[in-house]
Amino acid sequence: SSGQEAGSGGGSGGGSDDGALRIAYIQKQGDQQYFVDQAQGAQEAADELGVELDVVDVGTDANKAISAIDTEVARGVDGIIIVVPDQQIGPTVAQAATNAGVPLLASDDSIEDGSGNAVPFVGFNGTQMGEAVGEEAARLFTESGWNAADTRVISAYKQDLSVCADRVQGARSTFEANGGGEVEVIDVGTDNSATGAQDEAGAVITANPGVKHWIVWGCNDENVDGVVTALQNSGVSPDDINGVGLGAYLACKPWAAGEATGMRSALFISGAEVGRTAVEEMVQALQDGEDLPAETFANTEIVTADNYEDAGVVCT
Amino acid sequence: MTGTRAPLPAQTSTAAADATTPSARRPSPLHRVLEAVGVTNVSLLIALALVILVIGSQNADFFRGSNLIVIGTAVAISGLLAVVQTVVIIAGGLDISVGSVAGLASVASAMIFTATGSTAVLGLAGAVLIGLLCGLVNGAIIVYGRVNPVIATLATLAAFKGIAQLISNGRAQGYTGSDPIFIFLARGSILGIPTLIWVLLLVAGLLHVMLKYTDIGRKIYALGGNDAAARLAGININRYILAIFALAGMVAGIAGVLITARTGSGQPISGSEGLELEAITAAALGGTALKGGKGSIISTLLAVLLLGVLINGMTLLGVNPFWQNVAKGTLLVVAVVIQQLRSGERRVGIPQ
Amino acid sequence: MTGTRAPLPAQTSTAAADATTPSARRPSPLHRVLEAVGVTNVSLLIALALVILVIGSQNADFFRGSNLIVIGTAVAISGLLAVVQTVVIIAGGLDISVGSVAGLASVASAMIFTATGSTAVLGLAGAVLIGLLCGLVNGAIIVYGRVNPVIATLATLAAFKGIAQLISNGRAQGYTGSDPIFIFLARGSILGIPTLIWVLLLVAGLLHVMLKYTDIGRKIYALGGNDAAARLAGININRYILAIFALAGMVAGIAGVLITARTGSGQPISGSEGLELEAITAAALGGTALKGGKGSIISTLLAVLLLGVLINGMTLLGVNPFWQNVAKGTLLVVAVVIQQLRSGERRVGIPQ
Amino acid sequence: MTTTSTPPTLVAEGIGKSFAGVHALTDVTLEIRPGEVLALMGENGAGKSTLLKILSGDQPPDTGTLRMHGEPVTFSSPADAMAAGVRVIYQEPEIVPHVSVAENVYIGRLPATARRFNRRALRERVRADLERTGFTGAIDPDTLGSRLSAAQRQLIEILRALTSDTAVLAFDEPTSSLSDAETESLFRLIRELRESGVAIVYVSHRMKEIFELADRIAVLRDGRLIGVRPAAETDEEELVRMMVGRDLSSMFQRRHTGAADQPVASTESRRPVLELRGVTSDDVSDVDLVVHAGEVVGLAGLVGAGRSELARAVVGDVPLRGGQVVVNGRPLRLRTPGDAVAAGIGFAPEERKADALLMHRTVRDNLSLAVLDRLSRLRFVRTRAERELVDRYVEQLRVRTPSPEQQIRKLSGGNQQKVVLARWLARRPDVLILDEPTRGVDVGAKAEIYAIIDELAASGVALLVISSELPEVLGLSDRIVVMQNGRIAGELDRDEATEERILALAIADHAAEGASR
Ligand SMILES: Nc1ncnc2c1ncn2[C@@H]1O[C@H](COP(=O)(O)OP(=O)(O)OP(=O)(O)O)[C@@H](O)[C@H]1O
Ligand SMILES: Nc1ncnc2c1ncn2[C@@H]1O[C@H](COP(=O)(O)OP(=O)(O)OP(=O)(O)O)[C@@H](O)[C@H]1O
Ligand SMILES: [Mg+2]
Ligand SMILES: [Mg+2]
Repeated sequence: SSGQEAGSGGGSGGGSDDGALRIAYIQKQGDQQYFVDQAQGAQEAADELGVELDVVDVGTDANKAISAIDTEVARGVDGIIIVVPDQQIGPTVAQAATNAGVPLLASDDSIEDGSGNAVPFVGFNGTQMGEAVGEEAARLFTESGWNAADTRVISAYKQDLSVCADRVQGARSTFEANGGGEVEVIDVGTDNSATGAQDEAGAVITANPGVKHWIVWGCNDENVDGVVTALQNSGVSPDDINGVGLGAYLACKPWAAGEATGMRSALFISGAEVGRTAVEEMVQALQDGEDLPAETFANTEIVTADNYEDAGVVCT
Repeated sequence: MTGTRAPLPAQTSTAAADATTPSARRPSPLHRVLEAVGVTNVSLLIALALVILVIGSQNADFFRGSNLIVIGTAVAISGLLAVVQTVVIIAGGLDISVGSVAGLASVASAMIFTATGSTAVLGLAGAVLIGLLCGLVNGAIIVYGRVNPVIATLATLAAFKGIAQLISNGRAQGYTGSDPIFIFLARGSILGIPTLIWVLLLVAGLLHVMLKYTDIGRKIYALGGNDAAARLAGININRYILAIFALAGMVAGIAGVLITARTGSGQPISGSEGLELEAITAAALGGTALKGGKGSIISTLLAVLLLGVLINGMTLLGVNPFWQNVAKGTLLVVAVVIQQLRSGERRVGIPQ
Repeated sequence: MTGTRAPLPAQTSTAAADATTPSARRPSPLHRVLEAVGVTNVSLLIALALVILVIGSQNADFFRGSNLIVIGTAVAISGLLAVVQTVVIIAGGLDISVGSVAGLASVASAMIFTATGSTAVLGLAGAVLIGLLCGLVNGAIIVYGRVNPVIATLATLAAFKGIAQLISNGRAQGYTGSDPIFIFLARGSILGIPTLIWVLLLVAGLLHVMLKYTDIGRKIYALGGNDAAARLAGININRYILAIFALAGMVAGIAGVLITARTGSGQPISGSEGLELEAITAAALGGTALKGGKGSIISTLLAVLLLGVLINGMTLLGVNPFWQNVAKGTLLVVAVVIQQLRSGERRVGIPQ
Repeated sequence: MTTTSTPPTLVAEGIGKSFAGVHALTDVTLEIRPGEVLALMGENGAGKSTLLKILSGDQPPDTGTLRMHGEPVTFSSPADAMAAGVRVIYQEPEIVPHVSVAENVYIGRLPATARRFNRRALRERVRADLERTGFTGAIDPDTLGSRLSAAQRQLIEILRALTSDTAVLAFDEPTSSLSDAETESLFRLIRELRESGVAIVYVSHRMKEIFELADRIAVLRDGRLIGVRPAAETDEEELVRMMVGRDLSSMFQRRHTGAADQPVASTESRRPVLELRGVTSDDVSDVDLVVHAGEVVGLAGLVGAGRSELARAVVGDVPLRGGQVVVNGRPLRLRTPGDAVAAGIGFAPEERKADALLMHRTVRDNLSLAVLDRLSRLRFVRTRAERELVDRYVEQLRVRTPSPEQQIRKLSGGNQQKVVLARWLARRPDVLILDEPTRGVDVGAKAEIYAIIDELAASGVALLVISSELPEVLGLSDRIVVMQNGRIAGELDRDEATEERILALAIADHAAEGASR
């Protein structure tokens, strides 16, 4: 076949013969803590609702994501929830789901189908996460009363991951709009690990000897933690650092230990909650035959040393 | 020893002595089948059968035709790189840059496609040509720069990746998902078998024929087995090395096109990163000697299939990804250990 | 007749008669310095000097003491793995699992630390012990399972990673940032030099002494150069192979502890993934022959330093990471080409 | 010399060994006595090396036992055998490439105090060893293993043995690439060891050496011990009969008849095919040499005289620093050996394992390597033609292999050598350079190879044969060129050549040089 005709409904009937619903949760970066939490939340919801759940990790590989959809369709799942490794593959993903006649729900990163319509979405998209971080960074900056001239922002992220670029871009524009417009922002390319961020930040600190105050954000908690540690190691006092984490799972560690740290606050996005919500919505739509809600935003909040436990951050 | 030789003189008194000479001992039928199929292939088939049995008994969905096709398409891209890597390794080289080349070709195909007003053929040809060029660069660095293949292609792994990121600014490029040619590559089929699988089978078939039935293939084995011997036998080994790396680049270019077709956009990194390790794993699991001179396309294909079935099956059974890692590592070891037990080699030193 | 035999060619060294024989040519002083330092080291030093010159001329901050310390600490962990990888490669092996072992050790150190009521010493010892065990598993699979080292450690790369994820449930574990021992490892210093750098120098020094000045080291070179020769000379090569992989595991365990110390928590994946390629790159750039039998710790250290300076410098100069990839690849090739030009080898076949 | 009453040092009793269907040894019982040289003879593939590998603990026997000084022993590794005082010098020298000659000699037994390796002591010790053994000039202790010639590699194996303190010493064809001078030194050393009570096993295909050295001679055929004879009570003919199981004397009479006598070749026999004009490379200076159609030129010289190097320069494997190689009147542009092969030069190198064999490929693959293009149509190898060709040469050279599909590494050394030769015989080039063509080849096959060389010459091929075995050079060549120190020291016609004159040329200049110093 030319591949253009719509699927003959390879899995459209819903595969599970025993009547139980089966849902696939295709995740990117399944070895990151946020997504581990997400998988756990989703699994709990699935158990409570009595549906079967397949969690598939595709790392950062767009091609594997397509394979994973094929696999799940072939085994006849009733619904697919997907965190795409790259938003650009949205149309292809949407097409695959349509061909198979399986409802599709995007989680964490929103996607569009080939004609530009948004796929139903659960989560808190990257730009918005970044905006929350940028807003908090601007707040801390104003509060500290630092002079823009001797302050720098370090924005640490893996530059070839588009989701990272979206986040830091969101942070930057909000920060600048909220009073940080004068502060120079230094982009630092990392491998998204804490040690990698430490190493790269070391060089940046060297290149900026006159700077007194630092603001730090990044693609994830590892980045912010690494940069903050590098700053502290180079002799910058925690008081001169405003680090805003993203995820809170590493930020919480010095807080729990009562250590002084430049990690002022962090955006807590509850992966568990996103996972749970996504599964609940999908099950409901399947059982009631309704359409999936167009957009559901998960609960996210900025947490600090004082309130992270109440917000539900799990610190392992 | 030979049957035609005159009767032995007085020292050997009995004719029975001849019964023990090698030519006289007939190998058992089982042994002969084993010989013909090859120890490696037999053990891969055993491992494959075991895995299929275990998975199939847990979940009958595994055997559905649609799932078998899914496995085939899932392994097509890494399979392409694995078979061409097999050729490179047989020749005594190693190409670690294939993943980067595929990424570069993927981005390039989508960008050319977009720039030429959605002319898919140009996108395809451009990508394959770029792959070829990358391969030639690798070959030239190795042969004329005298850089060991591992380090040369580690270097170009970084460099080609950088170029892909630079031209794409690190972002996925274009949208090919509405072009009939790209759609045919990604989702089309001929005789019920997906195009992706046909591409893999075609490339693998050509490489297999080249290795087994042409003098080129025989010279590639010679080159990898003992390059001094190949050289002194009059083989122009530099030309062969260049050509083999160019070939690897070209196939990586094809893989890049398939990545674009499948994901609907040119991917600089995503979809191609880590493919080199997958390809090397499959080749090694297929019994390709990493020192060169030994290996077969069929065995590599079996290894690709085994890995694909394993991953598909574990997903199907809902095995947690962490356990999948452990299981994959264990199976790799088990599959090779089966091969080695059959070969009856002595347990001394570093194998191969 | 031999007693009275006239001296043979190599012995005669009269200037006139031997002007054409190579053994008689007197090396120039420059040549002799080159011999003593080694062609590889000289070319690495030249590359290092060039890189430093270029970077330093653009940004004088580069030369600040604090930056040198930044470079040193940045390369400490990958440097540890590179020097031990050098030993493994010299012995004719390859250990691709080191990154996973480091991750597992990192998680384990933090978990043991937490479980034993913040006893850092137990965390450290436990991590190193686990590294050692992982190394022994690798060695046993290779020697007794007869699995080629590349495939064996590719398998355990996956398996150890899975175990680290399983025991940690994929999450960063514990908090070691308030323990004096872990803080000393991460941020302490002796005589103004950071502990991290001391650890690297200590391990590298021990390995260097072992390789160059003990019979163990010489046997490792023999084993990697020609294992049949080593075995026939009565060396218990299995024991050596086991010991070397155990050593690699142990050092990877130390690297894991340092990752924990630097990040303040046990990291199952983050910070250790990809370290194996970095280690192999540095060893190969340092002229270690990937076929075994040749290499030196000093050269590897120089290569580690060169890579560290390059990355630090490019970040310092604000070079975009995409360009950094291209530059890194190019420099790798250039550095090796310099080595090869000096060696005057003929341009035929696959190098090394 | 020794009487049978001396209790044997080592006894091999009922030894049997087979490899996947090949019976390499069957029920072999041998006594190895102190102060005696026991020679071991047999055709290629008779099982000699296998027996030595069992004695050295490198391979376990399937059946039978070893007894050392009357006590049963089991050697599960070479280390065990060495500890018990048994040491074997292998047919294929195993050299560590990137370490010095000195370390190579003492590999496994490096001088060390508390593990500290003493480089200086090692060098001194090896210098002394070289002095004592008389090999000082042949090898420099600081050279790297990878830079050694075939003969030098063999000397290292020999030094390994001579420097160890053992009760049993076994040599597997130690002289196959040594020239007479080195061989003499070796024999002197072996005799000294014998005097001091060491039990020696000596494997060789060279009758002359056997009778010079051996006290008793054991003959193996098809893995069975055919008999043991005191050297004084037997002769070549009997040994050959024992080895091959029939009378081979006819073969020895098939001496070279001289191409000039052949009517077919005579008309064009003076046509120069290969001309070297002032050929100079790193180790060879200013060599002028002509080989005519139908002519066999022998190239003689001591170890390291530069013969192999010259051959490599002629085929473009080492760079020419000066001079020209001319084939059929056309000067060649040599960048790689491929150019030489294309111009009609064939070269069978001396070191089969390093330079010629694809160890993990079959006999067929190895044999047809140089003629693949001719066997192919549209690049597809015509398997039938290939099989016929391979079968023909396997039979003609009597390669002992269960089938052409056997991996070549499983063949005995001499049989591997035959395959290397067959590769080039099959190509039938205009010029054929053979470097030590009969290295490790048994008597019968040697005669066969000589016959083929004759036949090639008769058909107009120009042959340059490098050999360290003087009788071979004398028997085979129309003309003998002697090299020394990278230069041509002289040329002898077939009629005027004798062993003495060749040797005189090979070392004469040295004496002059030494005196002038
Ligand atoms: N590893 C092996 N696998 C299979 N067959 C083998 C192996 N090693 C030796 N053989 C076979 O055993 C027989 C005896 O071989 P061996 O090397 O002992 O002969 P040899 O007497 O030393 O001959 P040569 O004079 O040619 O060195 C041969 O037929 C050989 O092919
Ligand atoms: N690969 C090499 N690298 C450097 N020097 C070499 C190499 N091979 C040989 N030589 C040296 O070149 C010189 C000529 O050696 P060559 O092998 O040509 O001598 P030969 O006459 O063939 O003697 P034989 O082969 O019996 O040793 C010797 O001094 C030898 O040490
Ligand atoms: Mg032998
Ligand atoms: Mg020679």
